Amino acid sequence: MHIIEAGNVAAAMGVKLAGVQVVAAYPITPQTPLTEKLSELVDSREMDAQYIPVESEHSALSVCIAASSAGSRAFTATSANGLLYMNEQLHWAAGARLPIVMCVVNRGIGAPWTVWNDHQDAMSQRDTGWIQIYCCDHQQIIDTVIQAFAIAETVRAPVMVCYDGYILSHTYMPFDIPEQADVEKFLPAFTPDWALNPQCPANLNTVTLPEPRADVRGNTAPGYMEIRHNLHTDLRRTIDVTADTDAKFKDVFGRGGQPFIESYFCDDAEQVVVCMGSLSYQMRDVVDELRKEGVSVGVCGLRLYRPFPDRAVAEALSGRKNVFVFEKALSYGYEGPLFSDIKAALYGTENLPKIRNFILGLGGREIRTRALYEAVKTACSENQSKPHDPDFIGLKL
Amino acid sequence: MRDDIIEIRWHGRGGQGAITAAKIVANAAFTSGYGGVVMAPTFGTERRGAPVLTSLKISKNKIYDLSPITEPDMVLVLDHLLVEEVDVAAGLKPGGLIIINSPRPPETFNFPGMKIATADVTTMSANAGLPTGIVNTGIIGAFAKAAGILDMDTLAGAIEAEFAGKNPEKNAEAARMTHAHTLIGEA
Amino acid sequence: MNDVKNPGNSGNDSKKQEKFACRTSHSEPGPGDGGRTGSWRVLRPVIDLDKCIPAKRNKAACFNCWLYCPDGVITKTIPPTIDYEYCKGCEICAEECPADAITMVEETLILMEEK
Amino acid sequence: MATKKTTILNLPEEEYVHPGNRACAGCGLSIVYKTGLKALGRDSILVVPPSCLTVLQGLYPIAATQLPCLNVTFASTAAAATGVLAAMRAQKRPDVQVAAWAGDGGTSDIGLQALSGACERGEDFIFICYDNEAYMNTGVQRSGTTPQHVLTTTTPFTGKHQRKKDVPAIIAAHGIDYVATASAAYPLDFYDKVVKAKSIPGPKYIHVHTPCPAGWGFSPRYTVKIGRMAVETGLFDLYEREKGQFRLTGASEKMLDKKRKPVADYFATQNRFKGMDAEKIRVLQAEVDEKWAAYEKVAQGIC
Repeated sequence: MHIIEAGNVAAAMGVKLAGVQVVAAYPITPQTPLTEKLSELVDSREMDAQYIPVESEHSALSVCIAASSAGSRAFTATSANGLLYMNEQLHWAAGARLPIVMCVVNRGIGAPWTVWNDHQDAMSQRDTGWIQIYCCDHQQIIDTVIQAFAIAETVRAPVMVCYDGYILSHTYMPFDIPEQADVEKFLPAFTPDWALNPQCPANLNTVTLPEPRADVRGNTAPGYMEIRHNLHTDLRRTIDVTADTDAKFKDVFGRGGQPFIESYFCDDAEQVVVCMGSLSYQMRDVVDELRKEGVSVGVCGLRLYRPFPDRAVAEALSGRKNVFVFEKALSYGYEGPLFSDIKAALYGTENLPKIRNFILGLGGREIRTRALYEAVKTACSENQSKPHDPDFIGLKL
Repeated sequence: MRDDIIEIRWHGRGGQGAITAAKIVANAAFTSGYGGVVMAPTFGTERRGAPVLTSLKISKNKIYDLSPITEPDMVLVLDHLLVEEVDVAAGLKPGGLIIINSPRPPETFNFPGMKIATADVTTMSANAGLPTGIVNTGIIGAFAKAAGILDMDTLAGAIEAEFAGKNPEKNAEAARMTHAHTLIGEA
Repeated sequence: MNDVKNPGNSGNDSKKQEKFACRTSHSEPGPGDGGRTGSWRVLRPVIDLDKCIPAKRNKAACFNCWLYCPDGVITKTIPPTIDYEYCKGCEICAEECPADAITMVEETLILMEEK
Repeated sequence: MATKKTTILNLPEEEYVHPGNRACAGCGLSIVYKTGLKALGRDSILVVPPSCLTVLQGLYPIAATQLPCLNVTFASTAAAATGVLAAMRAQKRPDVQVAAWAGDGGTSDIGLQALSGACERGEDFIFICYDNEAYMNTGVQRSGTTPQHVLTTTTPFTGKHQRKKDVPAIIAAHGIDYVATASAAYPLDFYDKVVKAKSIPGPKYIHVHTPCPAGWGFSPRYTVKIGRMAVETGLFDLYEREKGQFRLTGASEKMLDKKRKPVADYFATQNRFKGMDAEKIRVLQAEVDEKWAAYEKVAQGIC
């Protein structure tokens, strides 16, 4: 059934359909309407879940960590400084291998305060061991929330479902709500392989030595470094799991097919623009316009940011004449974080493209399609590589 | 950048229900075959009574550009006093339509090169039995008449669906009464 | 428009996934996590059964040593016994015994006697 | 109260903590922990932030505790307990007892916000704070509950200038139904309080005084003796606040009719009080006397 609602409502409907048992959240703009919708669903008993109105984001994720450790499907959501306040718990959730799902409604970070969108919040948390998937519209939000639990529970790692604050969270557009029965077919009930249980006592996440150590039966248990290596290798394998999950989702719901990169007019494109989130859809209008003018350009919308689908990225970009990476985040003192990843993925490939980095939309700076058009058109005609020092779009110095 | 998108800007005051009105029109557009519908309130803090904007874009095709409207095809003004306070015609395309809730006839407004429509939504809505000051459903009748994109019956259905359990008939009636009493000026 | 391939990273994209292993870091209960902590001891508590109240009366009584032993190495039996494998030699039992039945003896003396 | 007091003879024999763990010899926490687990029983889940208990409980992959336990980050204890409770409700397992065990730093300092939140929400769990009056696990740094004038590694020469934070009073101000204090020197009193807490719905808070030989500077032999002296001098009092009703319990209740020992005697037993002088002792003695004068009025019904 199609409805027209805000992106935050799409996320909440996904959470309800996924059969989440424990929700804990703390309000923060622009995530708040999602929190309100979930409390409304629980309070009206449309959703059979425990809703915990915690006193901080740190506690929100703590509740999810504990609930997940005790074998329940858990969800939280936040934005910006709320996500940063969770930082310690982000690492903890991933280290404890808990399949928690969190919506990150992307917003710029203070100081100074901003409530508007960019990607600095989630991208600055890329090394926490969480899987990060970015959404371009409401259909992707609801679908990705459901898929996120399937991925998380397969690989035993938490997932952030990221979508642009206001631009998606507060904008209304039509989307299809999947049938509950279909969701249950796609996502079976959560059966953890280990959960806190008095019948089978264990002490979770205790101090772990640098070296492996024998357990009570004399078998060797991993040391800290092996545990970290396991997390890494499992996240590398998550790239394939994401593709499998997408394929399975497409079988049931008929949507999907491009789990890592959503491409638009790329097959013959000499120039490819890379971006994430709603920007990659907005860029499609630019591509249409430039194609009309005979410019050979396409757009790659990156959906999976961590683990980084480097092979898919390299395949999509090597051999192009120009690659332009547009992003709403900065690794201060260097460049856009996505730009670094793209360059690293291309290392060692043949036919290296010329490459440029564009920073835009920080703290909600309006991104006009006309300005994108001008930037891409100019970059195509300049046809030069600028592997260092990003350009800023819309900067008013 | 695309010419297949009809852009409608709504001017109201915080708490007046402009978002709900835009959402009703969005729903009616979607059921009428406009597959691309995007409605975006002003991003950021909203305070009751202060002037607010809502953007509605409709198209037969999927809409990818979610940025706010700068060059609307038409604007709706829920409170004619806003005309003194806000440049409601800002960016309006030449020959664009301005629909105003006002007891005054269109010719009393001075927007050179624009098409003006007015309706006394406040009175019509009260006559339909709605509490004083509720104009966000009535104005949809004026939109139906003046814009001519969506028919009144589809819009009335969307109103009733939105207000299920909360006076759906009176709200739809306010729109129908306003529809019958909308004045359209010469362009 | 779905023109860019989305290859996985395993190199064999279509192959069925091997199941992921359980990665929860769980410790199972067992004695001696800290090793044979009896070796921490400098003085060994020795119970004089002629003074020990439950031993003397041959019935359940007193058991202060059992109650206060931080390491749970004294039994609530008649007479109480001490697990020297793990007793850390804190002396609380000796201090809290109302009958002064527990004396602390130099481990080195005991070792010499045993030799 | 009509509830029958537990005696040594009927205190359950079964131990839930394995020997050979890493606690220091003469650890006050160890006495409290093994007794508390007897009271909680098998059908419990524990939540523990970093503290000496983390070390006592063992290093991966061996656990000294025979109950399921979730180790959590320092600031998150009460929120994590909330999460376990939520999961138990979701899984229709309401009989599982959830208990958090945190040190004084993890309770009075970094853990206070989450604890306050859980108390305000009315979470049905027991929070046990074992108070060894400094950050012992990191090597004796001052905490919110370190008493005034105590020498720690972060108050090395002139001692802590501020008073001990009254955490039970802060928690009681949330209006929860059960707040109690206890001491490692009186394990049976503590046992009965945990058992009572299990029967009361909502949040329960028990604050236990646990002498620490290494951190306080005394021989391990005297852990119980020093804990007892803290009570007998009237410095640390055993009480319960049940549905807002305050009453002294056990040894502290008996102190109402007895002459209290001078606080100076207690200070003399521990190196951490080396910074005391006659004037400081006089002021602290006066404070204790004043506090007890108020207790006596309450006991006599004069409020």
